[in-house]
Parts: sequence; structure tokens; C-alpha cells
Amino acid sequence: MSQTTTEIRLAGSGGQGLITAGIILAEAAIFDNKNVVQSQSYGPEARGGASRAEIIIADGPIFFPKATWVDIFLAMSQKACDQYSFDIKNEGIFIVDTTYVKQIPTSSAVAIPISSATREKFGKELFSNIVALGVICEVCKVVSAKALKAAISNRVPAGTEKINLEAFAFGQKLAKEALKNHNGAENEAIEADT
Amino acid sequence: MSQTTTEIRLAGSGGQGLITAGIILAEAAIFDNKNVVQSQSYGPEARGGASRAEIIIADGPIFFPKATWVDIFLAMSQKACDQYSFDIKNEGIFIVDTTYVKQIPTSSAVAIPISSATREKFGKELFSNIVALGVICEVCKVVSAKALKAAISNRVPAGTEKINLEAFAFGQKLAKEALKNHNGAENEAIEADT
Amino acid sequence: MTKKSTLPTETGSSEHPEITIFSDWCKSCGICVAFCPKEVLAMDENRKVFAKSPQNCIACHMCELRCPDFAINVKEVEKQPNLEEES
Amino acid sequence: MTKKSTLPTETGSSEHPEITIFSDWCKSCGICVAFCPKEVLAMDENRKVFAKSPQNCIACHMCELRCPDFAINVKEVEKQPNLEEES
Amino acid sequence: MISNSQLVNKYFRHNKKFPHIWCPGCGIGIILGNMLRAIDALALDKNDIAFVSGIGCTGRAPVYVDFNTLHTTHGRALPFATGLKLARPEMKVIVATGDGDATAIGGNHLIHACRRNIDITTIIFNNYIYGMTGGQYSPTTPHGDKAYTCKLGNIERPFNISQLVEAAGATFVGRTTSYHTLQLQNIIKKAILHKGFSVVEVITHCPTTYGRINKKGSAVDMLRWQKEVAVDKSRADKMDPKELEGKIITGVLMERELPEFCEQYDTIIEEAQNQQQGKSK
Amino acid sequence: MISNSQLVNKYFRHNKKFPHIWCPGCGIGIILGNMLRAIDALALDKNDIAFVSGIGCTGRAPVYVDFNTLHTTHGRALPFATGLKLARPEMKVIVATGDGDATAIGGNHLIHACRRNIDITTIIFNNYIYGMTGGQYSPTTPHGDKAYTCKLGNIERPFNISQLVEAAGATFVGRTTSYHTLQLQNIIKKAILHKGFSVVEVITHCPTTYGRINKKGSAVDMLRWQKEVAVDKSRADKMDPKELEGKIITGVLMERELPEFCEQYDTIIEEAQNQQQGKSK
Amino acid sequence: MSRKSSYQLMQGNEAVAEGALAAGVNFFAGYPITPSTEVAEILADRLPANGGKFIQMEDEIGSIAAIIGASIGGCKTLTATSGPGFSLMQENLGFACLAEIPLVIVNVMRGGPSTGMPTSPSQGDVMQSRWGTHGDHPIIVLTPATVEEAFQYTVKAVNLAEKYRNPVILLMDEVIAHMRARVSLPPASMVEKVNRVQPNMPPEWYLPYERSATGVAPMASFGDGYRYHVTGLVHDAKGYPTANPNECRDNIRGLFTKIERGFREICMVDYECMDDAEHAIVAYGSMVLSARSALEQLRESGCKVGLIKLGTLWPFPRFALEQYLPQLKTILVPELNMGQIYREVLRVNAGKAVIEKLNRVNGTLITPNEIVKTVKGLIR
Amino acid sequence: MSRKSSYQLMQGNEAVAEGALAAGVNFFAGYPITPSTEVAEILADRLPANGGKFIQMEDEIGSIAAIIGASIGGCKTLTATSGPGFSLMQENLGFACLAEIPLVIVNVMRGGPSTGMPTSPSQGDVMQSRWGTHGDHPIIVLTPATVEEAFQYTVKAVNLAEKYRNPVILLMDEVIAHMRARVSLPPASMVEKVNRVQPNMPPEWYLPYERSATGVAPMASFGDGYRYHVTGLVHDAKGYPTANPNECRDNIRGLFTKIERGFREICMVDYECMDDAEHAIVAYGSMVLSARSALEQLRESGCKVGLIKLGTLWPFPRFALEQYLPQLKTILVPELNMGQIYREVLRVNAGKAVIEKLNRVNGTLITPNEIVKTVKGLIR
Ligand SMILES: Cc1ncc(C[n+]2csc(CCOP(=O)(O)OP(=O)(O)O)c2C)c(N)n1
Ligand SMILES: Cc1ncc(C[n+]2csc(CCOP(=O)(O)OP(=O)(O)O)c2C)c(N)n1
Ligand code: SF4
Ligand code: SF4
Ligand code: SF4
Ligand code: SF4
Repeated sequence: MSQTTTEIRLAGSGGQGLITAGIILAEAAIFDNKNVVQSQSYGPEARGGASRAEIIIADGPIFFPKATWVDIFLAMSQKACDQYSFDIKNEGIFIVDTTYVKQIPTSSAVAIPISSATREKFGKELFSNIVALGVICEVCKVVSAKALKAAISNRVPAGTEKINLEAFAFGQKLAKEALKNHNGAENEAIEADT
Repeated sequence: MSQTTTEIRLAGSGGQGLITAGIILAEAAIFDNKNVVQSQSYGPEARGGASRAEIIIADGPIFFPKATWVDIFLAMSQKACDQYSFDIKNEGIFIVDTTYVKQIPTSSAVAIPISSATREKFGKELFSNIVALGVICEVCKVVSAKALKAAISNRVPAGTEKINLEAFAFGQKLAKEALKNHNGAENEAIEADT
Repeated sequence: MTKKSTLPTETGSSEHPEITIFSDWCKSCGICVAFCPKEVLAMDENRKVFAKSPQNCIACHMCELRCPDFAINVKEVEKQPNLEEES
Repeated sequence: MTKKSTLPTETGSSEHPEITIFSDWCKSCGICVAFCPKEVLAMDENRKVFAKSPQNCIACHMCELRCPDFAINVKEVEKQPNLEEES
Repeated sequence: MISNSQLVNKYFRHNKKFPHIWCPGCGIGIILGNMLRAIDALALDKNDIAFVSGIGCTGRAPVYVDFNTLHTTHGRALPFATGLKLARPEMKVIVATGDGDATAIGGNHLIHACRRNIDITTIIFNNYIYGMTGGQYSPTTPHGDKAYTCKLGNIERPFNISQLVEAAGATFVGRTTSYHTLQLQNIIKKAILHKGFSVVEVITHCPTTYGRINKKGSAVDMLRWQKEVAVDKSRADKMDPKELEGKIITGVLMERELPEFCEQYDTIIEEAQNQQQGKSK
Repeated sequence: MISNSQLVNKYFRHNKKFPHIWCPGCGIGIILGNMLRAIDALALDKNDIAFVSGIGCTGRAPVYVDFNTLHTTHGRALPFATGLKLARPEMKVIVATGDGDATAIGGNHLIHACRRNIDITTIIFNNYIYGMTGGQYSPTTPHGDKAYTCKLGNIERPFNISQLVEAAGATFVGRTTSYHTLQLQNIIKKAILHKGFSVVEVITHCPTTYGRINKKGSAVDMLRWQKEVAVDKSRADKMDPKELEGKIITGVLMERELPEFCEQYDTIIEEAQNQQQGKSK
Repeated sequence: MSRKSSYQLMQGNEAVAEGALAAGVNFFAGYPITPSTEVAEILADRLPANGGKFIQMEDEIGSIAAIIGASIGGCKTLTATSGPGFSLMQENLGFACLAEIPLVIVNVMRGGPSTGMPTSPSQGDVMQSRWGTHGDHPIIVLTPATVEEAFQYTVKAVNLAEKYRNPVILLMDEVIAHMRARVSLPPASMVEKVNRVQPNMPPEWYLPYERSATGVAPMASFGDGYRYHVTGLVHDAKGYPTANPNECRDNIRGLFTKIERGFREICMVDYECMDDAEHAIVAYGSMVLSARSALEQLRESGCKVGLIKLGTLWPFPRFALEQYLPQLKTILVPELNMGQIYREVLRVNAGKAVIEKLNRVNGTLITPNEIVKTVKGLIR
Repeated sequence: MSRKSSYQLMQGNEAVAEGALAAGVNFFAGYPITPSTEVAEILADRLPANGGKFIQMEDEIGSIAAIIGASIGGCKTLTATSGPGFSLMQENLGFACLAEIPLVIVNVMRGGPSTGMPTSPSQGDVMQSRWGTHGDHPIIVLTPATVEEAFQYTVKAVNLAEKYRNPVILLMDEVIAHMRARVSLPPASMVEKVNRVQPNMPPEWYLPYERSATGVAPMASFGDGYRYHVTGLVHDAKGYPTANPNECRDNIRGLFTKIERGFREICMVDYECMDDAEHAIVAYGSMVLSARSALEQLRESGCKVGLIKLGTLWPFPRFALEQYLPQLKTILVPELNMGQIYREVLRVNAGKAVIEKLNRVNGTLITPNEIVKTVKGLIR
């Protein structure tokens, strides 16, 4: 991952809220005093197809708004995983939601059943995208947890801040457990305030 | 009048049928084996304004379709007379319908009360345009009376051929009388067949 | 043409309504003549309207209301209009 | 995806109508489940429909007619359809 | 009653515009004159009147009169007028439109203006034909009649404009003819005073095109026909349908009260501003 | 009755098109399926069917089915279909169109197709909103309801489509919902068999936009609502207006016989050819 | 219409209608507009007599939609309009380009913009005819300069539309549309008629957008047993919408390829007195008439002037200029607009000759004398 | 919208809406269309809260008609659309040009022609924005390359519209419209606002089309006591239709004059690394983003390359090129179309530098790397 520029791609299917997640991530980057550009691809005009959000975070100026060499990739559907993983850096971070991604293209992937865990915990998958943010935060540290929490509170519908923050924390927790297995090493549990 | 090219302009107001007269004249020229181009100007989209038809008759090719140096000018309204007489050749022929043209710009004009004479003779002015063709035929001989008669029969509504030909003959007669006064010389009464 | 140059052709005496025709505007459609209930109006040989029998005018204003060209004007002498039933 | 690759998930025995669900096409809207008059259908944990009580199926075909995704199929065993009154 | 001279003096533009472009006997001038009389009777301020038209012989009406006048594109007078009205709700907006302008190319805008019930008065000059372009059939040309694009007779059926605009949501519908000048004034007055979208259909005559190809005689003959076929609504209500065949019912055909668009928008502004204040507090 | 498998086998295109693009629970698929069942019941030849649409979620229907399919521009399905029908009068032309496609941008073509009474069957998928563009209000969004361009509530009144098309001249008008699948099949069958312009309005649900912003619940909830508000015409005719408030009357609302456009045009051709022969003799 | 002699008097618009009939047009949908209305009026009479169909639509959007529909039904179709109507047709014109539907639009240009000068001549729509619809697309635009050409070019327009499965615009000035001239038209049997290529494979094999060697795919008519899909979305060879970048590229680029392949056939250019010319007038439409008159005078007075007459405006026949650039000192482009083809001439010229424009936008023509004067001024 | 910090995350379409509000736009009429719909949705919320008005019309023809009407009523107006809607607006756009009505049309370009690729980026409407309506007319077209510029150029568009009594097009690629970026917007009070000049003479003296020294006539609002006539016919200084050739000429030529007078103010061009450049990239919209990335790499590897960034497309800022032509060997024009501004560059270049194009029409962007490769190939 380059020092100054991080390219993140969140991919899944229509209703999973990944665009919102991308926006929150981007806003968090601003709260962290970074430069950021966020973009998304739409499928055909209608709903339900594959969905993709990209976030480029940098210290300096960002020109080209699309990811060209992805540092962090989150796949929340098999189709998205197959379709959008072609330009991940070798040393890039690969996170998959094993609820929907059954064929994982690399053994180095951080594999977490994000959606099913969310459903178990909160009764519905609605918060999977925020849980995913918790995961990303924990796995990559590209934006601070503090900034992410602020961005979440700012963007989610009024009245749902608390439960969303819980979802975020839940994601962090999931990630920590997974990383333990994944890396065989314990990750720090404290928030990476900057 | 040049040997090879004759520019004719018929001008009056909306309902006088001068476009039709122009078309008949043009068609007659074809029957006379000449080349011809006919054009007209429209006022604003609606009716009632000034109306103008131009006919260029030549032995050879005709390029530019608008009159630039008029040989024969017929004015059937004062407005048309005032507006469209600026580019008449000095030696050009100037015919005015004195029913509507009270101020005649040149003393050399052939002045005939075409409309009122028509009304007197036929009860309505409807045939004034054909009467005018009779006048033109007689005064200028640019197309043959035979061709003109054929063209009239060809273009007027079925069933009205006879009365229109009468109107044409009446125009020829009017012209002859006028020319008598005008030139002080008798014109030949026979048809100029070619 | 401005209104000023339009010379009224005919006016009535002060006993009956004053009928003015702006003949430059009149297009000789004959509507006023046809629908005048008192046959006040007529067409001259140049197909312009004139008041043939101004004395018969009852100032119903039907010619005025129906003239498409605003070319006729009826001015009653200190009387209220006498609007005819139309239909 | 072509039809061939869509594997039917469940079929009934020959006593009751044969219910087939093309789960690749099913979008988990729940319409078939909700409007089945006999509560034959249910949603599994992956939110895909399956025939929970196929034996209760009366072959009214309401699930078939209302599935927006052409993902459910009911084949009666040599019987005429039994179309329910709708309104 | 205001005389023609007074009318011309008070409402016409005093430059190079007369005589107007309409053919001898054309009904457009009659309708325009009586519209002005109606406006005069209402004593409206000329500055407050916007007179909007589309393209066609009818569309040429605004240029002559001394209001705020807007001569738009073919069929589009109503959306122009809608924008203007919403921008200036205090103005009286009157639209003059031909049958083609209003119901052929402009048909969609007409039904949507009806639906929105925006406070605009639309006068449809229905001469059964496209006059300006020389006499092609229009959506109101009677079945079987001729025009220069249906010389063998029109196979399409005409719109019943009044029914159409009522179904679309207009809240005032009047109809009369160019012969019935007093009724015309009357209906236009009511239409202008009506709060909401009002349509006044005026059956009129185009002697030059429709009249000629259908052998309907002179302008005078065509006016006579209008006189004959018109039946006032009050009378028609008492007649049986058989008798009414071939007749045209005139008068105020429908009037109802429904919330007007601009007024409703004001409530939206109020609500939005309240919400915003709520937020910024 | 044809089963879904048979339907898919017989009428769907067998390449890369499934699952279709519509959202989970969307009513469009339901209507499409039952339209196909109606066509199947009529035993029409697929080669003789042209299935035409405009733009919108609804507009995506034709691509899936194995007819002659034409996906036109937004609002213009009807004039495309008109040209096609007149060129190929022997074909059955069916138009699928959304409420926006049919009555917003396409409103004019709709009323003119009605007026011409051309033999086309138009199915209006009325989900009260612009689905494809993400939920802006349409000319059928109920007064007061919300959409993403009227979050404070719609101040416009909706068209009553059935009234509008009847006033415009349609000769067959039917209405039902996506819940009432058998009635839907039935009405579509009748509409296709009807000679002339037929309109079938199908009240349907867009859970993704209209449903979400108006808190109407899931697709299932919205179908339940359709079930509740629908009253069959035969029943409604016996009910009093009060009872019918908030209800939607379904069934064949109107049917009449009037000369069809293409057939009338054939008489024009005959007459023109007779005249020409007369001339050349 | 029985011919009384081999010569007849005919109006430009009438010649268009005759050309359409001669080329086999059997469907017209339109909405009247000055100065094109005569085309509709004549075809309203003549089409049914020939078994064809005429329909007057509610507007120009509907008109072009109807001819697209009819063309898909297998008819040869044409509509006629003028600026305001042509503007309204742009969206569906783009549909016809992308869906590759043969049709002809006659646009009789009048003074613009907007309602403009409805009865005055103009050449203001030249660039619009190329670029009026959104998105990149090629188009064919022909412009006749005489009444006889109005006939010939209409035939050519119909034939090119059929051959290339592409909309063709016949752009005509009001002058040509409304002037009457002596013409001698060929008998219908002598007129070349091109019909679109129909598929001859079994329906299951038919790919409505698979380009053959000519770059054009065969086009089946609806109802003929080839059930296929037509859409305004970018599509694959089957006609189905696609978002695959390669298929999208093939779709859009393919539109250009077919026109490029036909470039020489599509481009009609006439050269008059160009062999020894050191100065050229580039003209089209009515300006050809002025230019020809001027040419006569200029040659008489010894000026080495020639005329490049563009019959095809788009694709722009660049070779017509390029081949003469080595010998040319100056080029004059007279136009009834503010200089539209002038821009193309400048581009192709690439700095070689001196390019001058002569423009008029007041509703009147540029006269031969004005051209003579300008050319003489240029030559000095 | 209260600002939480001086920086915020904002989408291009949102920036347009904010720019419109900042510039004083108080009337919007529109019809939803991807990918511009967000502009309408945001303004539907924000306008009434600011006392402005939003109306959703029945189509795009009605939308532009409504904003013309509202502009005549004195509002600052804007609409937003995409290709298909923009095509439908062309007729009334011509009306606004001829009647000189200030308004702004935001056209967020998507892949075309026709329905095309509704959610993919494209620059296919560049020529259409100049030539889409019939008849000769000038127009102003701006195109932002970043979210911040989307704000700034919208303000500029509104101001130019008011100042020149002319429609202004804000042409934006889908990429800019839909991307979100960190921006810092000036407070509303710091935003320059231009209002159309209103007449200050007595109403009887007012001539709505008599050009002042700037070439622009003052514009009264309907209802303000200046009763005048607005028409789409060619008109005299009073606004009345005319067929007088001199008045017609004055009307049409006057439209051009006012824009020519403002040429330098209207043209926004940025130059990056041009001082010593021997090679230039001419880019606009999203291609500026690719070009800037490429430029960094190219300069790093020692290539003397610069960037000419066009913010104004029409009138085409020819001087931006001309001044550098003496020093340039090659110019690359990357575009998401088949080469539209490329034609302009060729014309202005007049044979001097080597001009190369790089085009893409498949719904994807040209990447920085592709530009780097192409430029290196050009330099050899
Ligand atoms: C877009 C467009 N299409 C066509 C025309 C040509 N045109 C001008 S007026 C008109 C119809 C006029 O008929 P109507 O609206 O009934 O008005 P009338 O002239 O009869 O008063 C037409 C088709 C135009 N100006 N603009
Ligand atoms: C000329 C044009 N304007 C706008 C659009 C954008 N658009 C696409 S579909 C649509 C409306 C869809 O609503 P509806 O017709 O009700 O169909 P639904 O999607 O709800 O089925 C709009 C506005 C377009 N494609 N073309
Ligand atoms: S109604 Fe008017 S225009 Fe007609 S004849 Fe009478 S005065 Fe003249
Ligand atoms: S109705 Fe169809 S899509 Fe919906 S849950 Fe049932 S099988 Fe699945
Ligand atoms: S053409 Fe008809 S509508 Fe037009 S001015 Fe003449 S009579 Fe009136
Ligand atoms: S957006 Fe609405 S109408 Fe469109 S597919 Fe989804 S549910 Fe159906």
C-alpha cells in the first residue's frame, strides 16, 4: 500500500448499502484531514445488479477518480468478487463476506461471514454495510475509528446512530477475531486515534 | 429585353392569384420549348399580404432563380407597385392594374383597369389573374398565346377551362385597346404562334 | 399604418348613432353588413362598407362586436347600448 | 444464466402436485409464501423459498401466477387446475 | 360598452401593426376583440396581464395588444405560461391557442395544465384546421371533412375538447362561438375570474382553408352556421339527445373548486421554511 | 393453464437474460407473466406479435420475450407502434408502458392513439411513480403522497387514466391490479381481441421507491393493499359513491365499437385507386 | 400523374415527393410545417393511390417515431419537416442511428433559430443535421441545388438509407423547395431502387446487428418470422442491451465503420471549371445557383475560378477539396448562414489556401454579383 | 445546509445544486433523467426552503419552456437533464437564444446516441451543445473537471446567462456528476452574483432588443410595468416580427456580436506546465483528470508536456491554442467521443502542429496510463 494514496473498492449487490459505506468511508477520511475522492459504478439503470463503490484516500491531490490498482477490496457477493478483483494489488488486502462469497480467489483473504453474523446479531442484514466498515477499520487502519464513527453518526438516519455504532463495533470485533486466526497474531484492540 | 433571358415579375396582394398566373406563364414557356424558372416570395406565414411571382424564361440554362433586372413587371396593388418596382430595367415593360394602382411611377406604363374590367365583364374579380395573362401575352409576346392557352387549360380547375380562356381573350382585347392608346399604333391581332 | 392616418369615411348626424368606418382596415368581409339587424350597412363598388341607412341604426353594436378588423365604430348619442339577444 | 443450469431444488412426491423452485431466479420477495392459501411454502435461512408442506398443495397456482420472477412451478398430477377466486 | 375606437386606443400597440395579418372575415379578430372587451369590463391593469400564445394564425394575436405579450413555439404556450405564472402568481395569465397548437402538438401540455389546476385562462380558437400552414386536418377536424392532407375525407375522429379537458382535471370549461360575441365576453370574464385552470373553447371559422375546401361559403355563411348549431347549455339540458345531434352546446359547461397550484406551492414554501428554521434552531 | 416452466420455455429468450433486472417483489414481472398467459390462451402466433415499450422499468419487459420486440424512447412507444401497426395491420401490436412513460412525457401520444382508435393494446403499468430514475412523482402519484422530488407531499392531482383515455376516444378501457392475476389475464385477452385502441391500466407496486418513501411496507404488503382496495365493476355498480371512496374499480370499464384506423385507411386506398383508375381511363 | 411531354414544370417539394414515389417510398408520417408542407400534401394524395400509407401525426416526435416503426415493419419511409420540427426529431433520430433504421428526413431549411423567418431561405441547419442529436453517431446528409436534383437526391437518399441501414437527411433550402423549373424526369422503371438486405438464414441464426463484410447487417422486417429485439440502448450483435465495454465499442464504432466503407459512394461532388482553377468557390444548395452564375461571369472576364459543388455535406467529402488544394490559392465559401461548411473547409485546408467566407442571414439570397465582386477582391 | 467544517464531501451534482443556490437561482423546472436527477431532487428540497420554486414538468420540452417563462418573469432559472432530454430541449433552446432569455441548462452527458448507456460516462454531446438547435446562433458552454469546479462553473454559468441575456449550457460528464470529493465552498456571501441589467428609462421608451454598448439590451421582467413583446420570430428592436432584411440581419448578427464582445470573459482556460512545453494535451471534463495524472508521470520522465484545460468549450477559445502553436510539436486530444473538440483543434491549428486524437466510446474512461503511452508514442 502506497504511503500517500490508498485505493479502496467495496463491491457487492444492489441493496447491500455499499455506496453508503463508501460515502461514510470518504467522509471519515475528510474528518481525518485527508484528501478523498469517492465514485461508484451503476449497473443498468435498474436495481438489484452488481454494485461497486471506490474510495481513493490520499495526503496530496487526487486526479483520476477511479481505482486503477486496488489496495483494499471488500467483496460481499460472489459475482462482485469474481468481477471486480482483477486489479487488486498483490500485496493488497482482500476481505470477503463468506455469507455470499463461497469461492474465495486467494488464500490470503480475510474471510468473515459479515452478513450472516449481522443477521444473527441484529436480526436483519440491514447493518451489514456498517459492520463491514468496522471490519475494514480494524483490518486496514486507513481511516481512524473516531472519524468513522463521526461519519456514521453524520450519515445514518436520525435516531439510528446508536445501533449503527454498535454495528460498527461489532464489525471491529469480528475482524479482530478473524485476524487472530488469519495472522496468527493478536491485533491491538485500542482505537487508532490520530 | 435580352434575346435569351426574360425576367418577369407579377406582384399584387394575397388573393389575386398571381402565383397561379406565374405558374401558367412558366408552363406556357415550356410548351414553347423554352427553359424556365419560377419562384415566389411569401409574406409572413399568413395570408393577405403582398405577393410576388417571378418567372425567368430563357433559351439556354438558367442558374440564379430570382429576377435581378426585371424585363416585364405587372403590378396589381399599390403596395406591390411601390415595393417591387425598384429593379425594373429602364427599357422594361411596366403594366399596372389601375383598379388598385392609383399612383403610377412611370408614364411609360401600360395602364389597364384589369380588376374592375374583369368584375364588370365576369361579375367577379376571380379571373383577373387570367385576364392579366391575356394582357401580358398581348403586350410582350414573350410566350405564345397558344402555349398560354394550353397552360391555362392544364392548370385551372376542371370545368372552368372555357371561362378562363374567355378571360384570357378578354385580357388580350383590353391590352390591344390600351396599346392603341399607349403607342398610338395598332398592334397585330393575330396570335403569335411559334 | 397608424390610427391617425385612417380617415373615417362616414359619420351620421347627431340624431342617430354615429357610425365610423376605418376603410383602410376594412377587409370587405361583409360580416357587419350581413348581421346588422336593421340593414344599416352596405358595400360600395370598391367593396368597402358604408352606412347606407344610418338613420335606422339602433346602436346594437353587433357590427362592432363582430368586425374582425376593428374597422367599424358606432357611437350612440347619449344612449345606453341596446344589446340584442344573440342565440 | 440459461435455464438448463438452474437446478430445481425440491420436488414433491407423486401424490400431491409437484412444486419446483428455481432458486437462482428467486429473489426472496416472499409473495408466493404470503399468498399461498394453504401455507405450503416457506423461506429457508438463506431467504430462498422451499415447499415446507407440499402435501397441502391444492394446485391453485397462485404462487406461480404471482411470482414476479417465474421462479416457482406447480405441476399437478393428472388433475385440472383449481383456480381460486381472487377478489 | 367600450367602442372599437376606444378599444384600439386603449389596448392596441400604436405602431405599424395594422391592419392585422388575418384574412378577410377570419374569426380570430372577432375573438380577440371580445376578449379585450371582457378584460376591459373587469378593469384589469394592463401591467398585470400576460398574454401568451403558440404558433399559428391564432398565435399572432398577442403582438397587437399592449400587454406583456409572449409568442412562444408551436404547442408550447402552456408550459411557458406555467413558468411565468409560477414566477409571478399575481399576474393574470391568458393563453391564446389554435386547435392544432392546443390539442395536436400541444395536447400533452394542455392535459397537464388541467391536471395541475394552475390559474391560467386558456382560450382555444377552434377553427377545425391548421390555418397558418394552409389547411391540413387537425385533431378537431370533423370525421369525413376535407383538408389538404385528407382530400378524400378525414378518417380520424375529432377530440371533444371540453370532455378531454374535464377528464384531465380542468376546473372551468366554457364553450361558445365567434358569432356569440356577448356570450364569449361573458364566459371569458368568468374564466379569468375563476381561480384555477380554465378553458374556453371558441368555435370559429377559417374561411380561407377549412371553409374553402369544405365548401362552407363565406365568413358570413360560416358565422350563420355557428348561430344555427349553437344551443345554450340551459336549453340543451332540457332537450333530448336526439335533438342535440349535430348541435354544439355553449355556455359554462363545468365549474368546480379545487386547490390551485401556485397557492398550494406557497404552502410548500411555508412548510419547507418552517422545517429549515426547525433545523437551524 | 400453462406453467411457469412452460411459459419460460415457450416465450422467453434463451440467452443470458435471467434473472431479470426488476427488484425483488416488483409487480412488473407478475404483469408480464400474466400477459404471456393471456397470449398463450389466445393461441396467437409469436411471429404475429409485436411487443413495444418505452423507457422505464416497465420498458425493459420486451427484451425478455420471444416476440418481435421494440424498446423505443421514453414516452414514444405509441407512435412507434402506430407506424408499425399501419405498416403491418395483420400483426397484433401490444404496448407496455409505465405511468410516466404513458401519461407524463407520452401523454400526447396516448390521447391521440385513443382518438385514432388504432388497433393497439396498451398495458399501462401504473406504480404511481418513476421507478427507473429512482422515485420521482409521476402524473399518477396520489395527492399528498411523497416522492423524491416532493418529500413534503405531492401538490399535484393525479390523472384518472381511465377517464382520460375514454374522453380521448379509446374504445376499450380495463383496469385491474397486479394482485388480481386471473382478472388481469382475462382483461388482457379481451383487450387483445377488441378491434380498436384498448387500454388496460394495471395498478402495481414499486416497493423500492414508492413503497419505501411512502412507508407502504413490503411487496407483499402492497399486494395486500391492492387486494383490499379493488372492487369489481359489477359490485361497484351496485355500491353507493360513499362506499367507493378510496376504492379502485376494476374490470372492463368501457367497451364500444367504432371504426378502426387501419381499416378506414384501407377504404382510402381503395377510393384513391378507384379515382386514379378513373383518371387514367 | 400522366406526363404530357418529356419536360414539365415542377416545384422542388413536388420533385421530392416524386422522387420518393419513384424510389419506392410507401410510408410517410409527418406534421405540416412551412416550407415543407407541399411534400406532405402531395404524398397524402399520391401514396394511397399507389397502395402506400400516409399518416399525419400529432407532432414531429410522433412523425419520426411512426416512420421508424413502419420501417421496422418493412416499409420504405420518409418524412418532411423544417427547422423547428427537425429540432424536435433529434431524439428519435438518434434512436434510428443507433438501431440502424433506414429512413429519410427531408428538412427544408428556413431562417432560424426558433420560428425565425418561416418563409425565407436559409442554410442554417447544416451543422445541426450532423450534430443535432446527443451522442456520437454518423449520418448522411445530401443537399440538392436544383429541382431536378431534388428528385435525384431524394431517390439517392432512399437508396442510401436502405443500403446502409441508416437515416439520411435531405437538406434543402427554401429556394429550391419552392422554385419551379423545367425538368425532365426519368420514367419510374429507369430509376434505380435499392432494397435493404434481408436475412436469408434460418431465424434462429439471425443476428440483427452482426455486420457483414460491407459493415451492414441484414435487416428483417417485423412479422416476417425473424423475431428479434430493437432498442435504443447500446446493444450486442443480437440486439440485446449490453454494458460490456468491448460490445459497446463494437456497437458504436461499427456505426462509423459502415459509413466510412461507403464514403466514396455516399459522397456526391461536382466540379466545374476546376481543371485549371487557381481559385475555387465551394458551394451547395441555392448557393450553387449563385455561384454558377458568378462563375460564368468570372470566367468570361478571364479569372481562373472553378466551382466545387457539394451534393453530400455529411460525411464531409474532404477529398473533394484535398485533391485541389495544391493548385488553389484562394477558396470562397458563400453560405446562407454564419459560416458552417466554412469551418469544415478550414479544417481540411489545414492552413494551405486562403479561405474566405461570404455569409448572409437576413432571409435573402447572396446574388451572383456579390460573389463575383468578392472573388475579384480575393484575387486582387 | 450547515457546514460542519470548511471541507466537506460533495457529489458533482450536489455541487451544481449548491452553485445554483449560491448564484441566486430561484426557479427550477425539470424532468428526471439519469445521471442528472440528483440536481432536481436536491433543488426540489432546497428551493422552497429558500423561497424559490421547483416544478416537475411533464417532459423536457415543458421544462425548458417553463424556465423561459419564469426567466421572463424575472427569476434566475436552471434546469438539469441528460442527452435524451437535452435533444428534446433543442427547439426551445433556439427560442431562448433568439429571444435572448437568460437561463442555464445542465446537461450531464451519458453514453449515446439514444438511450445509449444511461449510467456510463461520455463526452458525446459537445458538438450538439453548440449546434443542436436549428438556425445559426451563438451559445455559451462551460464544462467543469472537478466537483469544486462544478460549483464554480454553475455560478459562472448563471452569471454569464444574466450578463449576456443568453442561455448557457453546463456540460458535465457523468464521472464528475457522480463522483464525490473533498471540497471547500465559499460562503454564499462571497459568491459573485450578476443580475441582468434592468431598464431604467420610462416604459414608453423601452426597446427590449436595442443593444447597448455591451451588445446586450436591458431586460425588463413581465409585470414590472414594461409591457413588451417576446417572440421566436426574427424581430426588430421593439421585439416585433419583421421581414425587413436589415432588421433581420441586425437581429441575428447582434446575437453573435454580444458573445464576441464578451469572448475573453466567457472563455475559461487553464494552462499547466505549458511554459516550456513542446507537446500539449488539450482536455476538458473528466479527461482533465486523466491528463493531469498523466502529466505528472510524463514530466517525471522528462517529457516536455503541458496541459491546456478547456473550461469553456463554446465559443471555442481558439486563442488558448494559437498562442502556443509556435512552440508545440504535437497536440493530443483525448475525448470520450469519436473526436469532437479534436475537429476544432484541427481547424485552429491550420496545419501547424501534429494533432492526434485518443477516443473512447465504450462507457469507460481513458486512463492516465493510456495517455502517457500515447504521448510517449507521439514524441517517439
Ligand atoms: C414544431 C413546429 N411544427 C410545425 C409548425 C408549423 N405550424 C405552424 S402553425 C401550425 C398549425 C396551426 O394550426 P392551429 O394551431 O389550429 O392554428 P390556426 O393557424 O388555425 O389558428 C403548424 C403545424 C411549427 N411552427 N412548429
Ligand atoms: C427523454 C427522456 N427523459 C427522461 C428519461 C429518464 N427516465 C427514464 S424512465 C423514466 C420514468 C420512468 O417511470 P415510469 O414510466 O412510470 O416507469 P417505471 O420505471 O415506473 O416502470 C424517466 C423519467 C429518459 N430516459 N428520456
Ligand atoms: S365586418 Fe369589418 S372588415 Fe368586415 S366588412 Fe364590416 S367593417 Fe369591413
Ligand atoms: S414469489 Fe418468486 S421470487 Fe418471490 S419468493 Fe416466491 S419464488 Fe421467490
Ligand atoms: S388562414 Fe384561416 S385562420 Fe388563418 S387568418 Fe386566414 S382565415 Fe384566419
Ligand atoms: S424500481 Fe420499482 S418499478 Fe423499478 S424494478 Fe424496482 S420495484 Fe420495480
